[in-house]
Amino acid sequence: MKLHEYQSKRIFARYGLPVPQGNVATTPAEARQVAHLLGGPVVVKAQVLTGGRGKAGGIKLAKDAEETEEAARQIIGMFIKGLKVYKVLIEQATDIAQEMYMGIVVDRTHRKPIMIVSAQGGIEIEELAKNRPEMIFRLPIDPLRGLMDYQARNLAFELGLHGGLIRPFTAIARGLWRVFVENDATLAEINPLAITSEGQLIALDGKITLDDNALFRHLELNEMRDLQGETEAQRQARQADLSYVKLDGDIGCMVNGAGLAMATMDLVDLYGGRPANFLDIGGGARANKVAAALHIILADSDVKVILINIFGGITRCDEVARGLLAAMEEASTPVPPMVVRLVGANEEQGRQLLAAANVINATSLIEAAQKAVELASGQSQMQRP
Amino acid sequence: MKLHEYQSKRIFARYGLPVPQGNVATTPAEARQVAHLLGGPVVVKAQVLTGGRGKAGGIKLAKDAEETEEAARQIIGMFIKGLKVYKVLIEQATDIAQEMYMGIVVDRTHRKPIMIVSAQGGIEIEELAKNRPEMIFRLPIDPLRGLMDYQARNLAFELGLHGGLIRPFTAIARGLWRVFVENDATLAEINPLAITSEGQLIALDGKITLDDNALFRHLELNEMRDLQGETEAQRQARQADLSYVKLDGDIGCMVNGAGLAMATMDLVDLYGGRPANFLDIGGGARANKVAAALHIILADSDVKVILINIFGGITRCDEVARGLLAAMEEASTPVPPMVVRLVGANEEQGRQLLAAANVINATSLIEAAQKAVELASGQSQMQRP
Amino acid sequence: MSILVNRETRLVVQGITGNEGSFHTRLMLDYGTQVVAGVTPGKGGEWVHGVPVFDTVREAVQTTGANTSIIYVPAPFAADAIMEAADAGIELIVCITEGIPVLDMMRACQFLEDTDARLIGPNCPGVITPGQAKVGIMPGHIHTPGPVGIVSRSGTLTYEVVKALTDRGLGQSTAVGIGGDPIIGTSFVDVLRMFENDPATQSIVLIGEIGGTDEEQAARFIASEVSKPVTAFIAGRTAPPGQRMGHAGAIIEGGEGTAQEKIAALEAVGIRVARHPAEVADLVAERL
Amino acid sequence: MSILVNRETRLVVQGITGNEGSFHTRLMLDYGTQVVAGVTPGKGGEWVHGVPVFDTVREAVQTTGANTSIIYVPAPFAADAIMEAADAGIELIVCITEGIPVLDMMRACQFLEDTDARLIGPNCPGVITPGQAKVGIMPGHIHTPGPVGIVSRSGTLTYEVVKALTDRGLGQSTAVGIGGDPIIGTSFVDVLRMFENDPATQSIVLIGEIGGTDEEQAARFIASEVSKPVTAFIAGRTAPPGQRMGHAGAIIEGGEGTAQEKIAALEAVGIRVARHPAEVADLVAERL
Repeated sequence: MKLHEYQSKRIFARYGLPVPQGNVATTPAEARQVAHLLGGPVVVKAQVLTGGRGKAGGIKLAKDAEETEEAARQIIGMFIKGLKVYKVLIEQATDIAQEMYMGIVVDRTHRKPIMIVSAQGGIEIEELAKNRPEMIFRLPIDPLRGLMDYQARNLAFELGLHGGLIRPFTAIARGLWRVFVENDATLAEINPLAITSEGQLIALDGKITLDDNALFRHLELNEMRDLQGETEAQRQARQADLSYVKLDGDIGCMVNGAGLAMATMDLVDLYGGRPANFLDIGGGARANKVAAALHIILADSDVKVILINIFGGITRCDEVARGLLAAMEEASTPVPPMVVRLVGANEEQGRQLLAAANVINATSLIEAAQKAVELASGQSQMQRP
Repeated sequence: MKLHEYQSKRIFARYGLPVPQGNVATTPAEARQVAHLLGGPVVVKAQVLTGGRGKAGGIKLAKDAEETEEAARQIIGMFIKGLKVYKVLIEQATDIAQEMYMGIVVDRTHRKPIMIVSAQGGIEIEELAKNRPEMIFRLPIDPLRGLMDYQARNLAFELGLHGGLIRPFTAIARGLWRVFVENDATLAEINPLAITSEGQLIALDGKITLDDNALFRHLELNEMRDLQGETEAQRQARQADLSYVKLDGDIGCMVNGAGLAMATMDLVDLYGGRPANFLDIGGGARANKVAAALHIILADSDVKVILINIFGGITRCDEVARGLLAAMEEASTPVPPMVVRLVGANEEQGRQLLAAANVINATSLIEAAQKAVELASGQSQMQRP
Repeated sequence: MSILVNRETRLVVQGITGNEGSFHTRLMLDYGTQVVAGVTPGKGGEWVHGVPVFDTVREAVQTTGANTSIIYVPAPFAADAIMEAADAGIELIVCITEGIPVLDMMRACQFLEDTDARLIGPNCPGVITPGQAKVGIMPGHIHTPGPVGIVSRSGTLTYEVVKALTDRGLGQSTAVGIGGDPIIGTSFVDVLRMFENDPATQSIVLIGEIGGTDEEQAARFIASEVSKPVTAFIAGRTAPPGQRMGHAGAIIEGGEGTAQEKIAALEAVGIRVARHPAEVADLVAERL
Repeated sequence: MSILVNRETRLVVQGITGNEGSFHTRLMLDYGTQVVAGVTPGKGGEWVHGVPVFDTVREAVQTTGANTSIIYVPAPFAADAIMEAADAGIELIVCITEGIPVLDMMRACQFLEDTDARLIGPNCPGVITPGQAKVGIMPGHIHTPGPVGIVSRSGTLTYEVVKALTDRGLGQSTAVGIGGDPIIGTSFVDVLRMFENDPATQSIVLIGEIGGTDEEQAARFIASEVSKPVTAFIAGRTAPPGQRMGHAGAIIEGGEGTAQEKIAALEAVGIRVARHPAEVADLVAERL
């Protein structure tokens, strides 16, 4: 779960990390009010879960409350990379002498959290890693022991910091580690970590991604979920515990298992079709979960053909069939052609249950994918007279 | 720094450990009030930093507010092992099915915290360790990694617990570990950890000793210090950063270094004298610290002779001499005979400074101890006509 | 021969009294796996399908000589179960549980570094050596003994490939599901090394997917250390960046971890990459 | 010969720019110790008594080849300094600092277990090999080279004994102050083993005090492993129970750690225990 900048900064502040004075607003009037209370020049920043806000015009400077209101008017409601802006963060403007980078990510290869710092910040760290790898320092952290003071201090010296910046840098590094570990983050990033013209360190932008699997022990964080940014399909998938990703094709897919689901999409693509979604019903799904999955696909107006691929095991084919039938019965719109491939546990019962229903059976994955693609292109042709 | 039972239990409660409902009172009237609010039978317990309260009559059962007031009247103001009782803790009485023990101490040999548990509690763990060592289970804890759930659970099974007691026991063990580590305790003990007749676990008595060296990072705990139980000499020693322990002899000792101070006391004893105190001025003491030390000794009416033993190094003999002179000058009572042995850094200057003062010089520790003992026995004889 | 599990495997099932644990214990016993013990704290003394249940792994190991553990413990407690198993002297730990917090897994892996235990998973179907032992949740009947070693990040996708191999008469030495999480105990490289050293394995199938760089590392390792033919399949060519595709580990981040990169890395060192699961069997057959 | 420190010792002083660090650097240089570097974070590039100061121990080691560290860092930061030294590859760490929290020290000692570093102290006077190197705060001039190895939990009490030995013409191979805290890096047994293996040491003096059971363990070790004559002194016969006698580690707890017990344990294995510091020299002389 990605947190907005303002949410990340609130967490930072709770751990003593220095962030600019500021507050969030959902209307231009609120924005004006916030700027008025802050006084002086401010930055108005679109709160949206994607990068590239600056380029898209989502970040504006304003010298007073008046200008802030105008900036907020322009930003609230705009779309950045397809995401609508509902909130802006208004913060006191900072006079920046240098922009650095500090982040903690999960290093999959070494199975450890790794702290990454650079004396150059404000840009995407992946870019920097590609173009100027010598500017980047990495510190693997023992997750059972945590970050030691001297390790954080050594990083400060690697960056060439000295004098009065050593202690605050070390404190920020330790604080960011606590943010990471105590909130079960998979990413905690300060970018840029700025040195102001007065020689103070401050977290000008922040990003936290929380581990969805650990939210059960951070119920207060769960409430930070951005429900406004969620589509109806995403909401339904989350509530039914389904893995669902909308894509831009027209063949709706439902598969058990993430790898098999991707392989199914790939095969659709291989035969010239375009998957409308990724949808993994997981292992051992019961009928009601299958029904919920089909409802999501049926509600997608882009879907012209549905492809169901089930390799039974813990998941029983008869349960899947029952779920499909239930959802078809409840469907308020016409059900598109459906290609069903059931194999494994209780596949016979499953097929029998579906015999009466209007579905196309396939015995192999290849056959299923081919049929689905054929149907989809047929459908397309039918619609183009 | 030892905490009272009621203080320890407040900390326990903060970490979710189950403790009886209760509150503390400093007068019988307050005790009545507390019992009234609690309702039902209560236990009234003297809050005093020593064991053996029960035997001394410092713990009483009371069936109502009336009896509680009477019990508090008897307990408040009584002395237990020389310590005056200022407060009582009034708690709801618990119906006990079994008394167990759980404690975390510092294992000096293995350099680790060690959790000790026993299915038999309510008695001194040292006693149990001597008499029934097979009843005791020890778990060394990695101080960088902490106590793992499974380790705590394994302890529960070692104790023969089962069913519904496993989870609460494990939670209490983890909680006690957090109490230990997050408060820098050197001892955190629940004794007894009772199983009630309803099958609940509850910490009936608790003891926490905090690491004095770590109080700088727990300022809120420092405020729990029992200043009422402190003597004037202890207060002065603490404020001057001196190590001072009152003993029952008549030869006041002042030494630099703890080991040498003990060796000096032992030598006094060897020659038939009795030290009035242990007093270590530490390394590199300046004149004002030495003066503070001498003030403490001079204020002790048991002291008939004073023995100063300084092995100069970081501690300079001239500084010591200056401190002694200053304190003697300010003394409001006659200064007892003083044997001074100064050796090492600036010993000549030190002796010269003391030349005018009425002190007896000694060149070796043996000579100093002998002279002090002789003088003390002479003094004694003089006082007995 | 085989790797990881075989007739000598003495299995303890952690979480045996749960629905999933009990169900799969039955299936593993049916397959012929030596399930010697179960563990559920507080249920010591009970029996599940004729298997004795203990309160702690330590007790199970001491009493039954268990050397391998399989974990069906719920996600919040699974990392602790892994550490308990390792501390009790278990040599091979197979963790089926899905949804374990990443931090818990990093801690468990750090803990394992000081022990002799190897972890497979989590979020994996387990390990099967056909005809000898099934330590997992895969459908046993689709497997058959033979010369092909399989290592995969996936579950049902692996079954699909196994079925294609078996249908073509190509049996398996051992099939290892290493799991779909970002933090897993055993990597492709670890298993490839075992297969390379296993006389029973003549051909290796590697089934990867988007996310991380494990496949790229496998490619480098194969180039320098593996003499046996390797056939690969990578799922997720059509996966968009920045989205988690079911598995917690299946996500293209910062432009890293695409199927295209992985396929390119594998093909660059001469590994043939199938375009779909069934083709894996064709490619394996060509070189056996 | 000698133990722990000698002419090859290349010392880095952690906390060199502090009052105590700077003062003792001067004295150690005067004694002839090779002080090659100092460390104070943020003061890299400065010089103290001709010794270059670095920001980190790592840098000091890389630049100067320091192999030993002495720590004068204030108590709240000392455990971190110990870990920094160990992580930088320092082999011998002598920690003078008094008042380090017990938990910090337990953590540092746990940390050291995974490294090759040995810690002496904390809360100790350090180590001196007369005529070769002084790594500590003891007055150098009372020492003289010779055959007696000294190990002690105390500071000034040790000087008292050393002076008595020197006054009697008995020089010292090495004198080691292991420190007065409850948690220390090196125990009596560790140092006794070194002295036993050191050809330059012909007689050993052990100076203990109340608290803990280190002396009892030393007695057992001496009985089975030490062939050289050992003379002991134990301070605190008159110390009351339950009171901390200056040193954090000098406390009789739960009836454990009394001087009487320690003396009895030592005498039981034939070790002669002096009644006062000067007598130590008499007893050593008798058996040399």
